[in-house]
Amino acid sequence: MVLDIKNVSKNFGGIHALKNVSFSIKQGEIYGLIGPNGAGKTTMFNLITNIFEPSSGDIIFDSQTITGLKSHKITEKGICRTYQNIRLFSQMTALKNVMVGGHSRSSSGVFSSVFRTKKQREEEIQLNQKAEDLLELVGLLEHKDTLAENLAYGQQRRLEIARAMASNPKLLLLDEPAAGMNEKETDSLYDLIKMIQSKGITVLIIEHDMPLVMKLCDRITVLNFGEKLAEGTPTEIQNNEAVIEAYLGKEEEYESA
Amino acid sequence: MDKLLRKSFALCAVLMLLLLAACSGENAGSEGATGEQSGTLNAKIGVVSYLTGAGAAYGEAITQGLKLAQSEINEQGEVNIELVIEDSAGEAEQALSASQKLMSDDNILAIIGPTLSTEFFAVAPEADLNGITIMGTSTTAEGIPEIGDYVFRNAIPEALAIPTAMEKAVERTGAKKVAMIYGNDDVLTQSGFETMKKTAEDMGLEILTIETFQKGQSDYNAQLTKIKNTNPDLILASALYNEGAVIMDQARKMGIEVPFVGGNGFNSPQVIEIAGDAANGLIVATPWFGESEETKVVDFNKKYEAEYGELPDQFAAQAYDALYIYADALKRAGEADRELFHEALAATEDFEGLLGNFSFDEIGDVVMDVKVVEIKDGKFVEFE
Amino acid sequence: MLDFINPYYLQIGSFILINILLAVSVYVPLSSGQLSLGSAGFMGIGAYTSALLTINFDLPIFLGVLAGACLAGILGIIVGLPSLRLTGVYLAIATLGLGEVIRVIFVNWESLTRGSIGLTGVPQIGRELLNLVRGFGFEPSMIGLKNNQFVFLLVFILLFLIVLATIWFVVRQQNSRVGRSFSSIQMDEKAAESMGINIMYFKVLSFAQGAFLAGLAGALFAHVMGYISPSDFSYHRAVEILIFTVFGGSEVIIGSVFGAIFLTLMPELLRFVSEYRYIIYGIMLVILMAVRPQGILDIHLLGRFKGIKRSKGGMR
Amino acid sequence: MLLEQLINGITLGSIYAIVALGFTLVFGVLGIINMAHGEIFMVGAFVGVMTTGVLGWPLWLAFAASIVVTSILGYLLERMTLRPLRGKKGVSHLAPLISTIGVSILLENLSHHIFGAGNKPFRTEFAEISIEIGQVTVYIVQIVIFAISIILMIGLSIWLSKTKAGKALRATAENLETASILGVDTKKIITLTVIIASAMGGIAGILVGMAFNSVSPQMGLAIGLKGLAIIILGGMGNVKGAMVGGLLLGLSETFLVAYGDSGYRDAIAFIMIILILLLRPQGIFGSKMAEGR
Repeated sequence: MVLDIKNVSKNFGGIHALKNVSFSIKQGEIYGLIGPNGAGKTTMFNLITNIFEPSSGDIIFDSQTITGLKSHKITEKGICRTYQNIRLFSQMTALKNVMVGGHSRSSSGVFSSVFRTKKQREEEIQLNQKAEDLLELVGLLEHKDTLAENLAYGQQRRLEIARAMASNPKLLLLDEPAAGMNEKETDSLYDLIKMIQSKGITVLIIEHDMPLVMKLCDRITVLNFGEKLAEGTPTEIQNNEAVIEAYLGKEEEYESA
Repeated sequence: MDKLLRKSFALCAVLMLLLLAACSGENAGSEGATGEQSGTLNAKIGVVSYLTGAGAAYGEAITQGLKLAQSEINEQGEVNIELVIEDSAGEAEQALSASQKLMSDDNILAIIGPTLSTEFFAVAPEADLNGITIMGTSTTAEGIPEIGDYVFRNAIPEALAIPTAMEKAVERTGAKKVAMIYGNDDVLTQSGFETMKKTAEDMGLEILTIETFQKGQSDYNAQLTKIKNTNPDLILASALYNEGAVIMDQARKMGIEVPFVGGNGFNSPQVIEIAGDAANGLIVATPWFGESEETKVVDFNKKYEAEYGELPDQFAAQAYDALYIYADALKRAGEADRELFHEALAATEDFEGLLGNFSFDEIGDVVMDVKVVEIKDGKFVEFE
Repeated sequence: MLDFINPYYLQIGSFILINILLAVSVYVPLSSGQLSLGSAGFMGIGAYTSALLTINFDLPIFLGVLAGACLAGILGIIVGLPSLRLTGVYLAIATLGLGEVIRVIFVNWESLTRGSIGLTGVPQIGRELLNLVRGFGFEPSMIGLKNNQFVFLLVFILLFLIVLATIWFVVRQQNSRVGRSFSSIQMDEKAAESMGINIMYFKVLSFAQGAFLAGLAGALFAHVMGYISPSDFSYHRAVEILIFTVFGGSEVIIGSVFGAIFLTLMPELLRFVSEYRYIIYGIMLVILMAVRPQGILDIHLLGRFKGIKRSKGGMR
Repeated sequence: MLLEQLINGITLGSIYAIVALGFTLVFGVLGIINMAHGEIFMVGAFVGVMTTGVLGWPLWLAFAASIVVTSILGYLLERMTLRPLRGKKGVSHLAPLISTIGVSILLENLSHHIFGAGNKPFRTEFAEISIEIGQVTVYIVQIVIFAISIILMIGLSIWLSKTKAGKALRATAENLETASILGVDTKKIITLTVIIASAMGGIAGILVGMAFNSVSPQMGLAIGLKGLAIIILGGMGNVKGAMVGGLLLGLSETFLVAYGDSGYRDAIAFIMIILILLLRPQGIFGSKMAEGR
């Protein structure tokens, strides 16, 4: 198991955002997290990366408890994420964004930076190379010197993935990567995620685009009102009574979202 | 990236040089006509004054006093003085730059100013080092003439004014217990306070309490309530007139009726303006008593008012006298030479000025009699 | 030619250089998104520390200056650590408060600081340097300079070298992993943290560097002026320093340099400006924020200046 | 002495509280610290001096004039310095802070030029009326100040919670976007907020003039900084907090002078905020975590 979520709950001032949720993700799989708005999906991401601490329960990564670890330490351990509402460093170039992503895999400090030690120079060259490789992977190499804020929407989403990849994650968390993408972009996103999987990286994805989720994911957990509704393969989920009920009548909302 | 930086830096350096060159331009035009011609002694005196900013009123009074003296002196014809006036904006750095500008002009014979003691402390050592005589006309803080040989003042130091006022006040009121209040974030009032405290101890007065206040404060009730409860015979207040007047007003409202003894900074007609009847009972020692009926004072008042449309205050009067003292020394020196001038000035003795009989002591501090005045029925009168 | 070495110009030049240091001391924390209004306080710590050490213990000036800057830096760490829980305006207000508290302490700790009377007779760098070279048998007249020309020239050159070294340091740092971390924190703190950046460390680092630089500038100020008093380190000073940076351009270091040079020279050159200086400052801040919040110089303008395509966030 | 000092402390504290209410209102709605609030207060005081002293107007008219002038200032502040920054892309949250610092410098120095640097007396008959309670002299002005501060606090609370405009204001404070979707005219509400806050500054200005008989261009900075300290102390955007914080600061300053060292009087405010920021960043009454806005 790469990630074990054990009986995790989260309260915000009396409101239960998550209630006793458990699931585990195996090495190398693409795992989906779906559910209506407000079901607690993004909260789950925030708990895993410890932007909030869970009210109860444990999160175990690589057989180590990471609950309560500082966010940046969690990144060092090998979990990196993207955001639902894109959080790039908007005034930096695409290349620099990705280089910042490589922060936890580099080490030069003030002294070596100012005096440009040999080690520092080599590290910079390596980091630069790695960033360019990743930009190429997501198809943005030609835009490497463009400021992030000047990129198109779909490009920004892909840049965010490249930035997260720069931290050499074992587990990549993607929060609605296909939101706002057209069909063609969604297709190339599918290819990208599959390619990431092929590099041995485990992926946990929140997504509202059901066809994409069903096509992409190996297994899925459905959340509803902070509780786990169902877990299983895409086929199992599609045929699950409770899930269908939760989604029925809300269909329209999803189409428009 | 470094290239960009280097270019930008070069650009800035060029910009700086250009601007500096521009400064030099304005200087080049003003060659001084130093030297003797047809019997008159020509000299350029540098003035550093507080002309812009919060305390610009002081600097204005000073330069007005100087200019009035200048025109009179030049009219008499024996010496011809040119004033080169620089602004310090009340800031030590600007005062230092301005005086540096004056000192590097070889035609400048001596300097008057700067206005504030804080500025003077920064400027005077530099002037002393360069062998240029400098005199403060409004710098009353402790330790000014001690800075060096070339440093003088004609402003009455608090060490001279305060004890005189205190002695007379105690003599008349028979006070034994005093309370003290002073502004502790201002160089003048703090140095005044130190003098007051020392004098009170020397005179064997019992100090009941010592209170402080800070600039910009408008509520003194807490301090005054405390003072009121100690029941003093006399309140020693080292405050500038601005705050001092408000303190008196609040004290009287509270029912504190004892007299106040203040330092030189407390001495201004503004006190009556601000505090009204509450100002009655303020005792200060001053070199300048504007209500005096002596002819020279009345004449000066008249001339000053005709020229500037307002009555002179002590700063104007002291500056006026200062230029006369300089002119007198210049006459005795016989030549606009920095060294000769310095010697002549140091030897000033029994000079009869607007403010009375004036001499320098061995370190360049003031020797003169001071008057003690009090506010009675809304007017400054001589203290009896 | 040697007349050009005029103490007046050199004096102004020295103040410009000190102001550049101060502007950079605001710029560095700002580059990681932290607005410090306490620079006057840190400046005061540097000035008083160095002045007191050199006056009372005859410490050589350069050790005093170093001690002053370090103490300010250490205070920066002490203040910076807890202040990290504060972001944005809270930090600004807390540092503003700190600056005021420091000034009040200078005023009240009379046995040490002589209160508002201030410290006179602070050893001056120029004169000490002159004595030093005289010790080697060198006289300024040997190269055709007057004593005070020589003194001011030395001070200017020394300050120039310090400023150059500082800028070199900041620029190098900026174009590295450390600098990237600063600017990523400035742009999006949460995202920066999830990229594995230790926010706490880098924020304290930039805050303390700012404090150190302000302390350094303060210590140098003391030894150039020869006299310091608490009123030199008031709220108005902090605002003035802030304006250097904000006016010149808060996104590029050269903006601080430009702001400090321009705004120090302006009142010297134009007397009427001096009269209305603060009114102009006030109007300028309002207009700048509305029209050009990044200040006069920014990366785009610099790029156009030099014909360099805006291909780099390098100066950021 | 204790009783007298208590009265002094409450008077001072009430004035602080009124100033802080202005700060807290603007912060509550806009999430902005209005650094120019102290100077608006100072202008209000000068309007009082000019109308009563120079023009000889009665006190109530002076109050009205001061409120009008400071309201206009508030409107201009919102229109010229705050609105251009709102919703503009790439403007950091520090921009309004710096911009209002600009306004504060401008107003302070403009007053220098217009009114001169010195203290101006504020003479009204009303300020002379006092009553004796035992040994203690109490001025009517002191009671009025306390009463006005309480009335303002209660009035503001009721207005915020009960009236339609108040509710719209709170909705705006909650979330600008949502409020505008719900049909609240946020522009109008924000302008109204800044105007009300400024007018309260004007009222405080006149009260200070009456109570202490001293008005100077520098008083804006001195009291403004205290007001700032108070809202951090009481909790940003919290009406009750501003009131309690103001009284607390007024009393502690007075008692420090009475029983301690008056030299550190100006430092208490800031020592207090530094402590509160470290121990309880949301302030005494605040509930939200101190997130940067």
